Order: sequence, then structure tokens, then C-alpha cells
Amino acid sequence: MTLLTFLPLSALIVIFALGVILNRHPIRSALCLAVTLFLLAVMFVFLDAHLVAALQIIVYAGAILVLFLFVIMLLNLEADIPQRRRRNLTIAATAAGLVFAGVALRPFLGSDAGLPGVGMSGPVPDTFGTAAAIGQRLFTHFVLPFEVTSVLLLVAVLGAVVLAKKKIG
Amino acid sequence: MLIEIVIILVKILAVLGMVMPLAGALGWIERKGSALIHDRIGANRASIYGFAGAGLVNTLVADPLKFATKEDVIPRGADRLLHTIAPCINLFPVLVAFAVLPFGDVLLVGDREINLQIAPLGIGVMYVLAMMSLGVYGVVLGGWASNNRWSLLGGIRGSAQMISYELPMGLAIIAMILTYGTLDLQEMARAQGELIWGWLPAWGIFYQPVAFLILLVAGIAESKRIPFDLPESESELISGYFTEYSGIKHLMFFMTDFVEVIIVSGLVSTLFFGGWQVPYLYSSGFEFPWGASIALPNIAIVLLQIVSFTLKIVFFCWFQIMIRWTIPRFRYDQLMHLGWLGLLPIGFVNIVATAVAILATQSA
Amino acid sequence: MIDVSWTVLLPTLLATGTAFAVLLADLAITGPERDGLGWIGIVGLLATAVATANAWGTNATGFAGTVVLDDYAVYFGLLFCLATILTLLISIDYIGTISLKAGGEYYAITLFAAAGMFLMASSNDLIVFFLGLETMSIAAYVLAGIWRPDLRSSEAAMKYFLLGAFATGFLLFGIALLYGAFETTTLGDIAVGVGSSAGLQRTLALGGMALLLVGFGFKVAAVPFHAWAPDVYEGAPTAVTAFMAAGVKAAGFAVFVRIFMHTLAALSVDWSSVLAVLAVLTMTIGNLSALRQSNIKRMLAYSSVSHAGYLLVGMVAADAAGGAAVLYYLLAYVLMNTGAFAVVVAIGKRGEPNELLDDYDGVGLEHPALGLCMTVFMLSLAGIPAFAGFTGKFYLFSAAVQSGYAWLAVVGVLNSVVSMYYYGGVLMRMFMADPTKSVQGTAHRPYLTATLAVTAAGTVMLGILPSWAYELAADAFASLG
Amino acid sequence: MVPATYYIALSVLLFVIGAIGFLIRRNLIVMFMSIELMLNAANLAFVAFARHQLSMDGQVIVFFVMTVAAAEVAVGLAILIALFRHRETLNADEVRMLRW
Repeated sequence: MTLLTFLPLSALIVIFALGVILNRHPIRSALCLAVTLFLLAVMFVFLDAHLVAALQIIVYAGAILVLFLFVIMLLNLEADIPQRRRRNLTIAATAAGLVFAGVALRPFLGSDAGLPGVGMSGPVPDTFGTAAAIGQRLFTHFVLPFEVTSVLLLVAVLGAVVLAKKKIG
Repeated sequence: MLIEIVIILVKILAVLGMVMPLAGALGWIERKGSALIHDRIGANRASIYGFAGAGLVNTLVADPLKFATKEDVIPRGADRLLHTIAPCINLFPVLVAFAVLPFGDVLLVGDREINLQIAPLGIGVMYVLAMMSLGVYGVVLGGWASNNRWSLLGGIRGSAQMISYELPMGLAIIAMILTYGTLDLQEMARAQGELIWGWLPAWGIFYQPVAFLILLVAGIAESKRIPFDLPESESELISGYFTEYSGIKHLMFFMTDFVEVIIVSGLVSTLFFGGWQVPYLYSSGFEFPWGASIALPNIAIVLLQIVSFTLKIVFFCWFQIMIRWTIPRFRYDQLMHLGWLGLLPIGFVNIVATAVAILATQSA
Repeated sequence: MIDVSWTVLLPTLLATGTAFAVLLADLAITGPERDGLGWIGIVGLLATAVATANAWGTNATGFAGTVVLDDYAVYFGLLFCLATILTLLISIDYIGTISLKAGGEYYAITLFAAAGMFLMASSNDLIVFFLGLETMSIAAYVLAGIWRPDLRSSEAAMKYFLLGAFATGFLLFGIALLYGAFETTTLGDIAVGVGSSAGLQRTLALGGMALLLVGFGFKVAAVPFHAWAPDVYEGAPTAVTAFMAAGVKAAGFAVFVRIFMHTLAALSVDWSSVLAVLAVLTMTIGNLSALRQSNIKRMLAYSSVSHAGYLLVGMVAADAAGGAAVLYYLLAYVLMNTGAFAVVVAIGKRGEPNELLDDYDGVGLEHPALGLCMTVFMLSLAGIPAFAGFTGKFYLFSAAVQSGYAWLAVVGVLNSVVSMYYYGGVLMRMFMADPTKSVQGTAHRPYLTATLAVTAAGTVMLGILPSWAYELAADAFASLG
Repeated sequence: MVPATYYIALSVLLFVIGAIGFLIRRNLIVMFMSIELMLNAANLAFVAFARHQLSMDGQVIVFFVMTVAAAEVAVGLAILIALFRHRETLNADEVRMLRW
């Protein structure tokens, strides 16, 4: 991926990410988030993570965000009323965040020297990012976390039902 | 480089050139089919010199023209931007999903081998799933942006329904991934060229009949057609999420429904009915199990494959139309019941059974 | 190849199995009498405790080095068993008091949270830790909101969830940076890499460490990341609050200590001064805020914040003595804090939570046993000699002094003095004021009585005979290597 | 080739945007979405590091993050609905205990 594609793509990602937090209507925020996630999936493709990109769309854009939209519509939320007394906090938080981002970004905007790894240039093996390669690693080194996710999801399902079901018998 | 771009463009045009007219024609076939199934005379007004088949011309040319020239109404209080882009968001992902459906094997032009698939993605089937999961946005947004209670209800129903049925759909597809050992749809189609017991084509349906039923039902539910048309349900929600749409935007919603029918047919044919495979047709020609063989040139083979794939798609489109005019609409609780308590557990059991069977055959 | 070593995972597996057993039994037991579900949980956890204790001294690793069962994990495993069993004992009576309908789910989710805690204590990999933490946290969010008829419970769940998920974001980004810096998520390999890191790698490591610090700060409710604690502790059902204040906090510290005092030990120069500041803030603000509370649950919440501060003092010491002191103090803290919440539960009754300090007037005179238990817990929390809290603080502060943080110990002692005021205030009300209302107390509540007996006895015993437990803690911390 | 540090810079930026959004917005569901932004920033960092190191670990971890995100969303939205049953607002300031 060259700078020529990276810069516009990242600019779009940042713009839509800002859209998430600046839009007054939750639906618009959710849509901006959907576009951000979609663009991130595109970024993943450029980083040779095809399966991750597909899952990003299926899981995040296709399920998680739709759930958000579903709840927003179910509760029929209206746009926020802007609140004057929040403005100071908003300005303070934004300034602090920008300063932090400035400080945090400084070491990164440069070459990869000193970062462990093979580097971004150089050949990528054919197997990199394929379902087979991911599965290989997932079911050997990460087999325990994989099994744990099943318990995690069970807890989430159980909890969601307990909390949101209309009548608990 | 240039020639490759041209080839890809030709492939895209060829696929769109098949899908779009077919989607248009389905509108007419549906009306005619309904008349046939109801045993009544139907859709017989549009004829040219007494030839009723001309209704097809009418659907393909006059209908779009009519839609295009109608006034585009945006209701008061609606979100104008979202109201406008919702139909595009609805149509676009379904159309691009066709990129990974292989419609033939390899076409030889000179010494250039052309893979008859627009985008040979390694993750092919996941890509289809991803695009189909994006389709829900159009429904949700169209429903919400219309500033209409019935539209909103349709949108809410649509989102819940589509999320719910994506799960069994994914489970059915996972079973097929296990069966073929690949995510690539072209590889899956090729794998179905073999024979079981020397005579039966090794189509997915013979290995995975349960997954086929799950995928078909979930696919119909995903395309929101009767008996799962609760997001639209004309009798109670007028037209559900696209009640407030007119003109070309209405046409786009309308088209999406039929394009979804086609993609579901395409997916079902590719996964379970050999895709472009013609029984006993190999890269050199027919080789029948009883020993006879007919040698064929590459171009004839490719044409046969494309025709085979098209016929399979058309058959499943017809099959979905038949279902539409045969089965009444489910109630909402029945819909959820079927998805979560019917298809989902069956899908899980099917995956486990598949895995066990694969393990048994491998270790044997 | 797949490295499956079930024995290393035994505590987690037993807890998960118990949770499943409760879920299945919930289907079979249909009547209103559901104490049996709690008993299944308690028996399962006792079995877990036996199996865990049995693994003392084995120091095995498993699953490609992602989990370990060292003495440290065993120590915390036993601690979590204790905290969860006490919670379940309180809950059996408490569920009846608030007539919670989803009783079976309540027990199951509590046990799943316990399973997540065991996994956290055993984790030798950032991802395993992350998933264990999430299992525990998600279960805790649900538990906080499980009393649905009560608005405060839902609000507490919402706040806990949002802040918890926010903290998760920090933790995850920290993990990402550490992964980028060291090409691995295994704690042992990171520990090796940290020492020799330089340049951009060190920048990433420090950034990751800072983000982890923020994340853990939220999870253990250290100032300035504590804002959620009082509201959540007040709103959540009291039995759940006891669990959050004891078990969840101990689990947070289990990983906090393992990662910072072991994996990132080479960076202790960078983090110990930050932690020292956090410790001072946490102790001081926690105690000062506790002074002004009129609701006992809020008061105990702020007290729990300040106790996180005392624990941070031990971490600042960044040596074996400090680590052992933290582990020991967590044991003492689980006993006395759970006990205090058990008293809060005992004083509440159906329809009358009696959570205001005014409701405590004269309770000690009317229910001498309850008053005696509360005296033990309050004195112990305040750090009065002859109780567990005192020995714990003694170990913590002496570790700080030995590492050259005498000023921090002084701040800690001053804070203990401040805390005596509000802990003593509760006792004054209980014994000096005239009773205004009658409370049920522990009459006809056998499980609460048992909880109070165990915690009070434990608090006193640790206060009188601290050395065996301290040696266990020291051995456990030493097993980190 | 774009150096890996650029991707990390982008992910830091996304993370900060998410964190700011969480702090300045009072709408519970938007705060929740800001958290999703933070998680996705981490995902981007994982994938970029994985590409830089040519190791699969980073990509595998993204799966776990997605699972966790899905679980969190399920529980979080359930809590939201439970809360909404009590009072018809999702403004953090109107929820009494949620002021901070």
C-alpha cells in the first residue's frame, strides 16, 4: 500500500470517526461508525488480512452495528439537544485529547527502525492471512482463548436474556 | 495489465448483463407464475399483437421507464440524505456479491486462461456472507428515514429478521466449508465435478441435504420474500420499509428483492448443485460412466457450463416464486421460532455431524 | 501440536462445570425453594478449592504456555473460592429478601464470573487474561443489573458497563502496543524482552504499560478512575456489591500485580512513581469522601477505594515483601469487607433496604451478635491492632518503608487515622444511639449467620496469627520468579 | 511501502477520537459507539503489527476482540433496554446516578 492510497483512506477513516462522535443524531453516528468499520475492513485488505476483513464486515458491520441501529429504532431515540453547560467540558476534553494525540503520535510518524518484525516491504507468503493460516494458529497456540470465548458468549447470552426479557418466570 | 482490466470489465458486464435483465424478467415471471399457480389468467394486458410473451418486453423496458419518469417524493420530516441513499445501500452490496460466484471453469483464449469468476477471492463464500449482511442497512435506513410509523416497523422487523437468519445461513455455509475444505467458491464448484460410486455427480446436495434446506430457507428469509415478508407485509404495513418510496428509488428496492432471489439461487446452485458443473462433462468433453465419450472444444464446454449454471439459477428462482405463491406468511413469533429454535439448533447439529463424519472418514 | 493440559486449568474448569450444573439444575428445580442451587455452587466451589489447594507447589504450565498453575495462581484461586462462597452464602438469604426471580441465572452468572477470575489468576498470556477479565466483567455487569424492578440496579449496571467497557478499551490498546513491541502476548516472553528494549520498542512498551495502568486503575477503582465505584456499589444489589468489592477487585489486583510486578518489573522505575502518586490520591480521596457519606453502601464503596490505595502502596514497593503484603492484604480485605457487606444485608429486610447510616442507630444493642461482628469488621477495616486489617497494613507499610517510600507509609498511616473516624462513626451509631427502627438481623437467616461467623472468625484469626497466611502469600509471590 | 508506524499513528488517532467521544457525549448509545471505535483502533494496531511481523498472532487476536465486542454489545444493549423500561431517556445527565 502506498502513501497515495493510505493517506486518503486514513483521512476518510478519521473523518467518519469524527462523524461518530460529533453527529447529534444517534442514527447518523451509527452510520458513520458503519462506514468507519467498512473502511477499516478495506485497510485490513491492504494489510493482507482478508479473512479478518470479511469478518469485520460480517460481525461488526453486519451484526453488531445493526443491533445498535435496531435498538436506536426500537427505543425511537431523537436527536440530542445541545447543552450549553457541556461546552466547557467538550472543549477541555478535545484539547486534552489533541495534546495527548500530538504527544503520542510524535514517535510514530517516522520509519519503522527499532520496531521488531520483518517490516512492511519484502515478500508476503501466499499463506499469510488465509483461513488456513489463521486456523492453524487459532487451534494450536490460541486454543484455550478460543474455548474461553464460548464461555464468554454463553455468559453474554445468558445475561442479555436475564436483563432484557420481558417476563422472567 | 490493460488486457486484464479489459477482461475483468467484460466479465463484470457479462454478469450484470445476465443478472439485471433476469431480475427484471422475474417481475413478469412472478406475475405469470402466480396466475399459473392460482389457475387463473394473469398479466395478460400487456401483449403486442396478441403475443402475451411480450409482457416480458413490457417489464424490461416500459416498467423501468415508467418508474424513472415518476415523481420522486420525499415525505415531510424525513431525513433527506438517508432517504436518498437507502435504496442504493440496499442494492449495491447484493450486486457486488456476484463478484465471487463462478459462472464457468476456465476459458481458453489463445494461450490465456480466463477464470470465469470476476474476483477469485480466497475467502469467496465469506465475502458473499459479508455482502449479504450489509443488505440490512438499506432496509433499516429506508424504514427509519421515511418518517413513517409503518416504515419504521418494517425496518425494525427487517433488521431483526435478517440478523436472526444470518446465523443459520452462516451455519449452513460452515458445514459446506467443512465438506469441501475450502472457502473459495470456484474450488467448491470444481470439487463437485467428481463422481460418487462412479455415476452420481458429487454435488453438495448429496452430502449435505440438511445444510441445503437450511440455506434455502434462510436465504428466502434474507431476501424478505413470502413466507417471510414481514418487513413488507402489504396487508398490515402497506409496503413496510419502502412505503414512502416512489420513482427510481422504489424501482431500486423492487430490483433488490429480485437480485436477492438470484444471488440466493446462485449460492444454492454453487454450493449444492455443482455450480457450473454439467454431469459427466470434463475439461476435454463428456465422459459418461458407461464408457461413451464425446470430445468437445473448450469454447463449447464453457458455453455448456454457463448455460448449466444459468439454468440452475433460473430453476431456483422459479422454485422461490412457487414457494411465494404457495405458502402463506408466517406470524412474527413463528418466524423467530423457526429461526432460533428450528434452523439454528439443526444447523449446529449438522456441523457437529459433518465434523464427526469427516474425522471418521479421514481416520478410516 | 495442540497442547491440552487440563490439570493446569482445573480450577477454571471446575468453576465452569459448577456453573453449568447450576444452570441445568435450575431447569429441574421449579419450585420457589431455590436454596439448593446455591448449595450446588458452594459444594462445587469447595471441590474447586480442594483441587486448587492440592496443586500447591506444582508450578505447571499448559496450553502452549498461555496458562500457568503456579503457587500465585493457587493462592488467588483459593482467595476467589473464598470470596465466591461467601457471596453465595450471602446471596441465598439475600435473594429471598429482594424476591429475585432469576435466581438460577444469578448463581450461574456468579459462578461464571468466578471462572473468569480463576482464568485471570492463571493467565500467562495477555489474551487469556483479557478473555478471563471479560468473562468476569460481563458477568459482573449483568449481576449489577439483575434486580430489574429496582431502577438503581439498572442504572448501576449501565454505569458499570460503560466505564468497564471504556477501561477494556484502554487495556486492549495497551495489549496491542505490547504485542507490537515484543511480537508476543506471552507474559514470560514479554518479561524477557522488556529488559533489553530500546528506541521505538521501548516507546511502545511504555505506552502499552501506561494504557494498562489506566485500564487496571478503572478495574480496581483507583483515583482518578474511581468515579463509577460509589454509584455502582450503591445501586447494585448488596450481595453483588460484596462480590464486586471483594472478588472482582481481588481479581483485578491478581493480574495487576502479576503484570506489573513480574512481567513489567524491568520498567518499575517508570511505573512505581506513578503508582505512588495514584496510591496517595486513592487513599486520601477515598477516605475523605467516605467521611461525608450518609449511605452505608456508598461509605463502604469509598472505603473500598481507599483500600485499593493501601494495596497500591504495597505495589509501589516493587519487591518480594511488597508483593507478599499485597497478597496477604487482599485475603484480609476479602474477609473483612465481605463481612461488612453481610452485615449490611442482615440489617436490610424485604422492602426496606435500610442502607442509610440513620438506620443503624442502636442496632448493636438490639442485636448484640450482629453488633459484635460489625465491630470486628469496622475495627479491622480501620486497621486497629489484633484484627486482620492491622497486620495487613503493617506488612504493606513496612514493605514501603524498606523500599525507601517512608513518606508513603506515613501518608498511609495518616489515612488510617482518618478512616477510624467514619468506621468508628458506624459503631457509635450502633451502640450509642437509641434504636429508631427494628431490623430483622440474622434471625431465621442461617446462611447470613454462617457468613458472619466465618468472616469474623477469619478476621480475628488473621489478626492474631498472621504469619502462616503471610508465609503462604510470600511463597505465592515468590513463585512468580 | 507505508511504514507500520503510520498505521499505528492512525490507530492512536482513532483511539483518541473514541476516548474523546466517550467523554464529551452524554448519549449513552453514542458513548457506547465511541468504545467500539476504541476497540477498532486496537484491531487496526493488531493487524498492522501482524503484517509488520508477518505473524498470524495479531490477526487471530482480532477474532477474540470481535467476540468480546459482540458479547459486550449484547449485554450493553440489554442493560440499555432494561434501563429504558424504567425511564424513557438515554441522556446520561437525566439518569440520576450517571452524572459524573
